[in-house]
Amino acid sequence: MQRIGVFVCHCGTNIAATVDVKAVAEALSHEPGVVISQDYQYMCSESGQNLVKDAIKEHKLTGVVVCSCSPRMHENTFRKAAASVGLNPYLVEIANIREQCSWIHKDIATATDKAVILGKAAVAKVHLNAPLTAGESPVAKRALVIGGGIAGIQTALDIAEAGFDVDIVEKKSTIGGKMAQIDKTFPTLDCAACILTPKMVEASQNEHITIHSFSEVSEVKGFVGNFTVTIKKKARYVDEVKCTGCGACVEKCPMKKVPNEFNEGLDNRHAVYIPFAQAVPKVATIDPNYCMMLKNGKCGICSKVCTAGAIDYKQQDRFIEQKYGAIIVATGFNPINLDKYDEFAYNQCPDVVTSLELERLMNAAGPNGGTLLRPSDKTHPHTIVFVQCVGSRCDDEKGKPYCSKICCMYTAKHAMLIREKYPDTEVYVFYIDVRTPGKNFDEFYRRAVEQYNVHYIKGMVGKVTPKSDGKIDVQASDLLSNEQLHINADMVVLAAAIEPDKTARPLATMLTTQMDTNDFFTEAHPKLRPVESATAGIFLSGACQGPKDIPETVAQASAAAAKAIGLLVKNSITCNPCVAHSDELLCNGCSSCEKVCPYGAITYQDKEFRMPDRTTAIRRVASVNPAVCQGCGACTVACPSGAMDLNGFSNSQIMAEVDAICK
Amino acid sequence: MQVNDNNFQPVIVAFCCNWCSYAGADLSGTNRLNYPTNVKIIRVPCSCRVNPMFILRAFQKGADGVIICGCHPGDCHYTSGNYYTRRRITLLYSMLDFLGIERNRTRLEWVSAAEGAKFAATMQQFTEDVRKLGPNRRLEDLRCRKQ
Amino acid sequence: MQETMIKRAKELLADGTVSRVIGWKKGEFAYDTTPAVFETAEELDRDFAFDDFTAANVSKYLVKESRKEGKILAFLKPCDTYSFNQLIKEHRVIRENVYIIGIPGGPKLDAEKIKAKGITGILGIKNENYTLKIETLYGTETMPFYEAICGKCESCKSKKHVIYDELIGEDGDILDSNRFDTVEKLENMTAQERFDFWREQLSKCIRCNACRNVCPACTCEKCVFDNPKSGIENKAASDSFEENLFHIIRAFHVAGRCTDCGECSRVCPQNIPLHLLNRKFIKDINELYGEYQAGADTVSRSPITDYTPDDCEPSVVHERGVE
Amino acid sequence: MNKNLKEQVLRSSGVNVLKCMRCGKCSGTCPSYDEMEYHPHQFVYMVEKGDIDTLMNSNSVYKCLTCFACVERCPRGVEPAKVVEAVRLAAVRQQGSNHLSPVQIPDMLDEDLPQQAIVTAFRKYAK
Repeated sequence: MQRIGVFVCHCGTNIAATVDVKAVAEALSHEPGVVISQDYQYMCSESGQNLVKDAIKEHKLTGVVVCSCSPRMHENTFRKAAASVGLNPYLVEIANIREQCSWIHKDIATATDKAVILGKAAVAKVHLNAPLTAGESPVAKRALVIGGGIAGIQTALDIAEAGFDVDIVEKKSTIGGKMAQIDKTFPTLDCAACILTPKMVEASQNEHITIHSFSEVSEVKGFVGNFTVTIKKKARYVDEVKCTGCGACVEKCPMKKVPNEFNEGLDNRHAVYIPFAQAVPKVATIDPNYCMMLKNGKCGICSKVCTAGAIDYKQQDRFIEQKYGAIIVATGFNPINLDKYDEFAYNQCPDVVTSLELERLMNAAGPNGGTLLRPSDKTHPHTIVFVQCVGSRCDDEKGKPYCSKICCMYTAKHAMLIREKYPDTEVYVFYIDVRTPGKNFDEFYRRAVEQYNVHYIKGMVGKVTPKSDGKIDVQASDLLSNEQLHINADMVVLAAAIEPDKTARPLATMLTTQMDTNDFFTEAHPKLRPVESATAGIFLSGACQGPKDIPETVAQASAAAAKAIGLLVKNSITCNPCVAHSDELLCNGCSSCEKVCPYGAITYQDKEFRMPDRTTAIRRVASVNPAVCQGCGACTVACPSGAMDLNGFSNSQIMAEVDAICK
Repeated sequence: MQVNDNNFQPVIVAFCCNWCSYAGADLSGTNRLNYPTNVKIIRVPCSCRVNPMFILRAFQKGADGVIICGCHPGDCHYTSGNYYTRRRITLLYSMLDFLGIERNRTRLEWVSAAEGAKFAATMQQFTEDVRKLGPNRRLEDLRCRKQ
Repeated sequence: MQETMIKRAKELLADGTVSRVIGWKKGEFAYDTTPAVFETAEELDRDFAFDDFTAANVSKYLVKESRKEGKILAFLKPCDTYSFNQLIKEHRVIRENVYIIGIPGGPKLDAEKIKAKGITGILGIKNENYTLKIETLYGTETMPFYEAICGKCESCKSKKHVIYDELIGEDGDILDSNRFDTVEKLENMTAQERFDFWREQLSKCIRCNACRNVCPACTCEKCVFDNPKSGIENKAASDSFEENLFHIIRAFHVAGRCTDCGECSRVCPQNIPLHLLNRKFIKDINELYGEYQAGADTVSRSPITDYTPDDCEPSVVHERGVE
Repeated sequence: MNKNLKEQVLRSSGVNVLKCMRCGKCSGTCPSYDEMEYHPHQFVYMVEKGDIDTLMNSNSVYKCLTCFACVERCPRGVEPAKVVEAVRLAAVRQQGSNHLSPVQIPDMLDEDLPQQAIVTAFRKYAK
């Protein structure tokens, strides 16, 4: 006979204000098998848990139902409490009467009715719960970091520091990411390269870190502790081991008209290239779209000048397979495409640039050697207009609904650097709001206004019109003085919204992690588990999770590393016991289940059975590997005979819930 | 049979996958987005766990509408579960339609963990659709009819 | 034909290739030829029959027979070979233990259709140039051959054998069949009309389980309807819901596996057009996920255990036909 | 604040003024800006406050060209031009005293009158 305890939580007033908790406890006390039904102010508190524990001991409970918040919040809390007094944790069920009842309903009578029904469903289910024991599966002591920007580098360094092997997969030919393109960093105005490149070198020299540059993740199989990842090393037509990075090939390459993506297309590079002087690995890459040798077999100069013999026109994409215990996603961001913003004339006028392009224009290693010149005629700009929130905080399909977070600060930085270097330049910043939460951030912005006399104007630019004299007419409203302005500018800088890298979406599919509608990775909990994805063993580092500046990115990168290390130090992890199992007596061996299993957890054996007519027969039957099964239940429906069932969500349990709800 | 009975309170069973839609339902709770009390949620690990048997069982026992919610195609926590759901449920719904069961009594909806508002709106709409249809008579078990 | 088959069967028994033969034997009446297993030449000579009434599909018997000692010879009509292939795919028969001789298919006759003409006391039936000469206790009657053929043969999908070890007679082709016409007609009715149609049909069901027992796809070790743990165990329908439930689940369980052999409707004592439910699934699968013929081969994946990322949504149901 | 008038403007414009984030891009883009006493962003804001009488009595209502640049460029999809139009309509509707009755109209038509003007006249003066 079942002895079930029901515990109804008030959650302060979160539940009790809309659900008559006493009535719920009273109603559930009459359900079959229920021997005790209580309510309490905070069930998840220590004294609340003690109430549950004491009841389990005192009434020798065989099942527990807690009517409280979502099982995603506290299922584990109550399972642990039950386990601590000897009740199998899987004999605990949660009825979600907060998120799915008290918080969405207003009428006490109907909300209480619903809470009672939800409670009854949980009681009906717990009647059929079976004690489950979790198995264990080993952890591969190696981590994979996807993305080699500052986030990926920091995560890899921290994991390597703890003594674990880490692989970095970077799709570009060098690690460094966006930070390598940036000139100075806010709010300290120190040089980005000076703080980034030592970290890049450190990563390349660390014995625990392997860098796969010019590579992509092409397949991910397995699960936490036991991922098998296929990495595609794209053909760069240069032998990475032999290449010394001397640059002779680059110097001699006759194909010089290739847009230089590292400088945001503001100048050209050669068909064979090393993106920048401090690239890691410092290895040349041949661009097959432009290399004449690869396109039509005529040239071959680089191969002749390479004393190391590193050029290999016949190189093919290579695939390597590796096992990992943890995967950290650090795929970063990109500025959005501004083609649709006709009003800002980005496509019509070379002197209208994005902020990232301005970084390159001002960078000592950039196209102008650090002197700020207009891209169109290489003259000094005397009036520069910055436009904020281009594509950020937009409610239409052109832009992004979120605040890109970093623009206010980098624009203040740009404005300040320009006023510092070229005091004769007038700088206007059109803003909607200036958002500067962060240590020393508002002080930084105030310095731009007070010390550098940057003209901050509240209002948005409505139209940018390039004029025949080379100047640019910027038409904007000044909301505070209530007038419309026309500024005769030399350059316009657009603070383009940032968006997650395009490779993130297919990657999320491969990793079976979730993304929000903007393609940012979703964290397991927005407050309490910000660097983990909901998929066990997958961690999030940097701007792939949401817009972030460098200090935040580095902080999150280290946090993700800490979480990954926490996983890697374990020799084995406890498996989810809610896995499928096959009733061999019912199994037909038809292979339907095997076909739908995403993890390859099902195999078949020929087994000898004693049949009801006392003969023996050899039958093909399915068996599930509990360490590989993740418990989705696809097989249970594919099985025609009902031989497959799922622990914790069995056919009979779900039907009992259905019955209780429909009754 | 009174079809336009405004006092009719349909029984709606919602199967929600643990990773996306159940979390989406929680989010609509967190955001205090109201939807009718008629909707009662059953948590399943994945939408592909929903056996057509469960749907028929719900109708048998007195449900007036059954909705299944899962991760958006491509976002399944288990990679491919919702793709199987989509085929199975399409075929089942088509069969129910073939047998003359009202189309609006069944629904499959993709709701991500971020779509609390969509969850609430979907439930509101679905409840309204079922309310318009009136009590389930074509696929009910008379022995289970509430007095 | 019958003589050729018996002769060949005897040869194979004699040279030890097979130890048993599955075919058909004459029953009490001229029209109740039923599947049977023969072990000796004498049995073959005495009972083996192959005539216009051998419509029964013997594939399903091979689930058990192929697991017995020794090899068995099976005579398979084209439609039966699809069922057999499907059973190979599901590992339900052991291919190596079956020697298959492909024999020509129907059209086969349905005695019920003759009786429906008011012809009773049947003693013997002869097909003379597509006119049936029927000997009865009350004299000789005639009727056109095509008015008496099985429902399943009226919309034959294929005369081609998809698997065999040898053939007797010529192999045929896959036919352009009209088998979805009735399904389409129903689809174009209103929901109320469809509901009324199926209520009328399914309410006739007496739950004899003949459709399930004859179905070559229904080979579960234990059927969910017989399993008390399944939650839908049910021996007799006591409510309209259970009539519906049985037939929906039956059709759903064989969806993507049903070869459309038509046996379910052929054996139904209540003449419920059960094959229409199966054909609805087949038609949907063909239209939504691409042409698929279960049993056409032994390797392809059933559409219901497969997917593409661009599959249609269930809302497609709303876009088709009438509500 | 005139609540009914606000309701009427919101309903006839179909605009949700609460979506405005006060960036002023509408006014930044407006070609009639200098002609107007109240500018597009002020229209949105004042409608939100319910201060519609002020707008109705201002010439700004008739200075808007309905060029829809503000609608096109508003990052929040607020559609200020529709608000202006709705206020204009509210003003027109209040001039109840100079309505025409349909029977009066045929006499006033002459052959050179553009179609557009007839339609506009109906819209403006007919009840």
